[in-house]
Amino acid sequence: MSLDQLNLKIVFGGGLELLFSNQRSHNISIPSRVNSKLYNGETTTTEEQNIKSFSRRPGILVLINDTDWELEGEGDYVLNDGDEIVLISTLHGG
Amino acid sequence: MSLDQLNLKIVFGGGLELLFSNQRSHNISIPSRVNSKLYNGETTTTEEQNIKSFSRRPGILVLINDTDWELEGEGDYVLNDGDEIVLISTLHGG
Amino acid sequence: MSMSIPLPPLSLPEYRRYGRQMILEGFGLEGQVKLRNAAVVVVGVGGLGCPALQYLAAAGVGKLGVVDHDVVDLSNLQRQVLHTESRMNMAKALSAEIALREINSSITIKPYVTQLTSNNARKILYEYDIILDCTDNVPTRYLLSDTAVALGKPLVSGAAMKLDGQLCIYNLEPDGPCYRCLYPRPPVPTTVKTCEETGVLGVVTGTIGVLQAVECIKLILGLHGNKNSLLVFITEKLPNDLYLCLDKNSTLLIFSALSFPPFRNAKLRKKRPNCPGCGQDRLKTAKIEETDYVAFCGGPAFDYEGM
Amino acid sequence: MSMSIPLPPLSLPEYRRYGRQMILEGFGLEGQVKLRNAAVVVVGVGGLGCPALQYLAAAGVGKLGVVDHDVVDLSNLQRQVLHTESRMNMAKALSAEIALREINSSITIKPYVTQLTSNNARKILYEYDIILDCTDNVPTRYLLSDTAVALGKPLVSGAAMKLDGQLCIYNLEPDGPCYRCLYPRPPVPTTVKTCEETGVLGVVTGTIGVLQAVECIKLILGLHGNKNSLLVFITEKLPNDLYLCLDKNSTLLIFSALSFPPFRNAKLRKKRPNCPGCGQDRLKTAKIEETDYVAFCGGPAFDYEGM
Ligand SMILES: [Zn+2]
Ligand SMILES: [Zn+2]
Repeated sequence: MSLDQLNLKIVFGGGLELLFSNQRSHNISIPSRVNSKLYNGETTTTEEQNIKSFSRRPGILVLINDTDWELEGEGDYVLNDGDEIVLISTLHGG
Repeated sequence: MSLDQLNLKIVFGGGLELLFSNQRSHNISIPSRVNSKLYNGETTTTEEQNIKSFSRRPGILVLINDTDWELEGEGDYVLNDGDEIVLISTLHGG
Repeated sequence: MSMSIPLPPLSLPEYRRYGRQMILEGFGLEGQVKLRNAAVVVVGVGGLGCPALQYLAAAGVGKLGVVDHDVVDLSNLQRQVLHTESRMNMAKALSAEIALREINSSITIKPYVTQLTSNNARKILYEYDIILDCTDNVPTRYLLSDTAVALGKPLVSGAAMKLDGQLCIYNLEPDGPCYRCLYPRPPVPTTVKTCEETGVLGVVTGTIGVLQAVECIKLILGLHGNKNSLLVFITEKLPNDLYLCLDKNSTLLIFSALSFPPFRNAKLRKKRPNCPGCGQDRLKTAKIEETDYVAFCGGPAFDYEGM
Repeated sequence: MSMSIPLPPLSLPEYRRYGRQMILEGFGLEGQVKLRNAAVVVVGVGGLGCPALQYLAAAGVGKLGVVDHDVVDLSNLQRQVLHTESRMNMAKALSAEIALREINSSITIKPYVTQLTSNNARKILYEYDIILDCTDNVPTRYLLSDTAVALGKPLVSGAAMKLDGQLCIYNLEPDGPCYRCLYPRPPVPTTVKTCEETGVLGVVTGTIGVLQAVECIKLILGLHGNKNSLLVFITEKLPNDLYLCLDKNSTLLIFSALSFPPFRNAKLRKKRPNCPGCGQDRLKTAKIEETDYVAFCGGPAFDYEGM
């Protein structure tokens, strides 16, 4: 783990994983800056772009370390090394 | 959190909690020494005594951070601050 | 469910039938009477509703409403365990009624062979204490949430698809979110798939349906943060996990049959003050009745084939 | 469950009945044929066995063995959802047979109205691929583990008491532990309580029983680490969670209805090389038949009132 990289785990669920070759769990590294936020203004990775795009879709929940990101300040949340970000689509079936 | 204390969480389950006023979860602090082990030779707290006594009873599993303590070296495991130790009795009913 | 009514004694057969749960610490006669006095309505008698109803009836919930307009089809039997081969083409609500009476003839079962709509939702749901959302489509989920808020009742909502399941209690006192707090806008219709299109494993709906019954029974017994009931249970020495419930956020249980670990709990936001469902300016009942939930969710393509 | 047999086509009604699961990615005709060719025996038709059997029958497992010597009692109906008021005093194995045939008349159901003993265990269990331990007493749990090891079959073991449940697969290839690896010595008899003494909530046995069916179906479909089956599923693009199963330790699922979070997964040790159950010097079949499991567990006080 280098100090200028943030290692994150991105998990897709509730059907979203279908858009990622059916792979639920992705480990990524992004360049760390002072106060890296979930949206840091400039898009550096495909994954970050995905989070941005999906979090604005209706019917999608974003969880940061198993907590609704609305409790964490949404886009203002400052990322920590090792954070797990889950994007999950609400299910409607029964 | 002081540096010379280890904070541990002890959880009892599967019926063992009945022996502790039906309280499943206990937060305790024990004096930290270099290489504190689960069994450190001298008994310092009631909780430590309980772990010792229960772990030797048949039908009891000891989990350290959700891992069977046999995988962690049993009594040789070196305790870390924040560890969670679960003592759970196997259930037989259905 | 009121605490002030003196407890009527149970009959001897009731003591025998419910003995295994009545001897649980903190349950006792009082817990059984709470179940007997409780009225629960289950909307949708498909993959989720069947196991939920089965366990609520077995436990002795006194009155069960059963809402479904659909009939039993051969393709349902893979997961809808209350229905049988000989009851194919019978209304699901009536098929369920027969099955539940065989398990427990001492409770009241009220079938509604009708589709829940914005016009009948309040009339059907008002006489129940707890609502179980066991449906399979987006418009009904919004309708159930709005009506649960209007009636001030908790909504135990389950959902399943393929190998995944989700479980959440909406509108839980004092500040739990409603469905609209989480999902202010409905999903784009083209992204919504039904279980008929994508498939679902029966054990997945079974797991979530039984867990809906778990949560419903906890609500009836007062193990979800109701202070009055909580005090009762403390005196009877239930495990201290109870205390944790008091100021807990609402949670979403996520089950994925093949993942490790298969269960995940997420902490959810509290009510949104400006939520159109449960905030200050919330929909009045009249508004609910004026709402076309199908159109709100983007069109008529909605298939209520009871899961 | 062999991979080399050419797949016979399903009948049209079977396609209709199982369509919702057959369209799942990686399931298909091959998955359904695996279920149809599988033989599963459920020992104990009580609180755990009932929901497990229900979902295995609904999913189309081709042959189900149902072992229980007990009869249906009123006190069972609070959680044993296959039995009915009209079938009280009937043998549970026969009551279950009736209920399962109503759900799915196209599968083979083989009831055994007998207590599993060290003398008949091998004879009864050898013709099945997977064994479900849905019993309620310590001696039968040791007997089932030793017999599963002798026959080389996985044992999906559930247990429940009060508000707690546990689920574990023993003797899972290649190096999963057996029951004796975890519990070399039986508990002191005075510390063993039955569900009759301590009580149990029906939804807790229901949750664990359904999850036993989940694990059983995963085993049949080859989602638990069998390399040959795994390859098949990779080509059919099942989620990558599968890969995680390959070198995973055995796990114990712990469910506590009132705890938060209610589910906990613990990683377990591998087989013990010197385990008297599954190690080098393990019990031979002859030894199992000579063993008095009741005495081994400390005495005759054992009540097989099928949970
Ligand atoms: Zn709201
Ligand atoms: Zn062993």
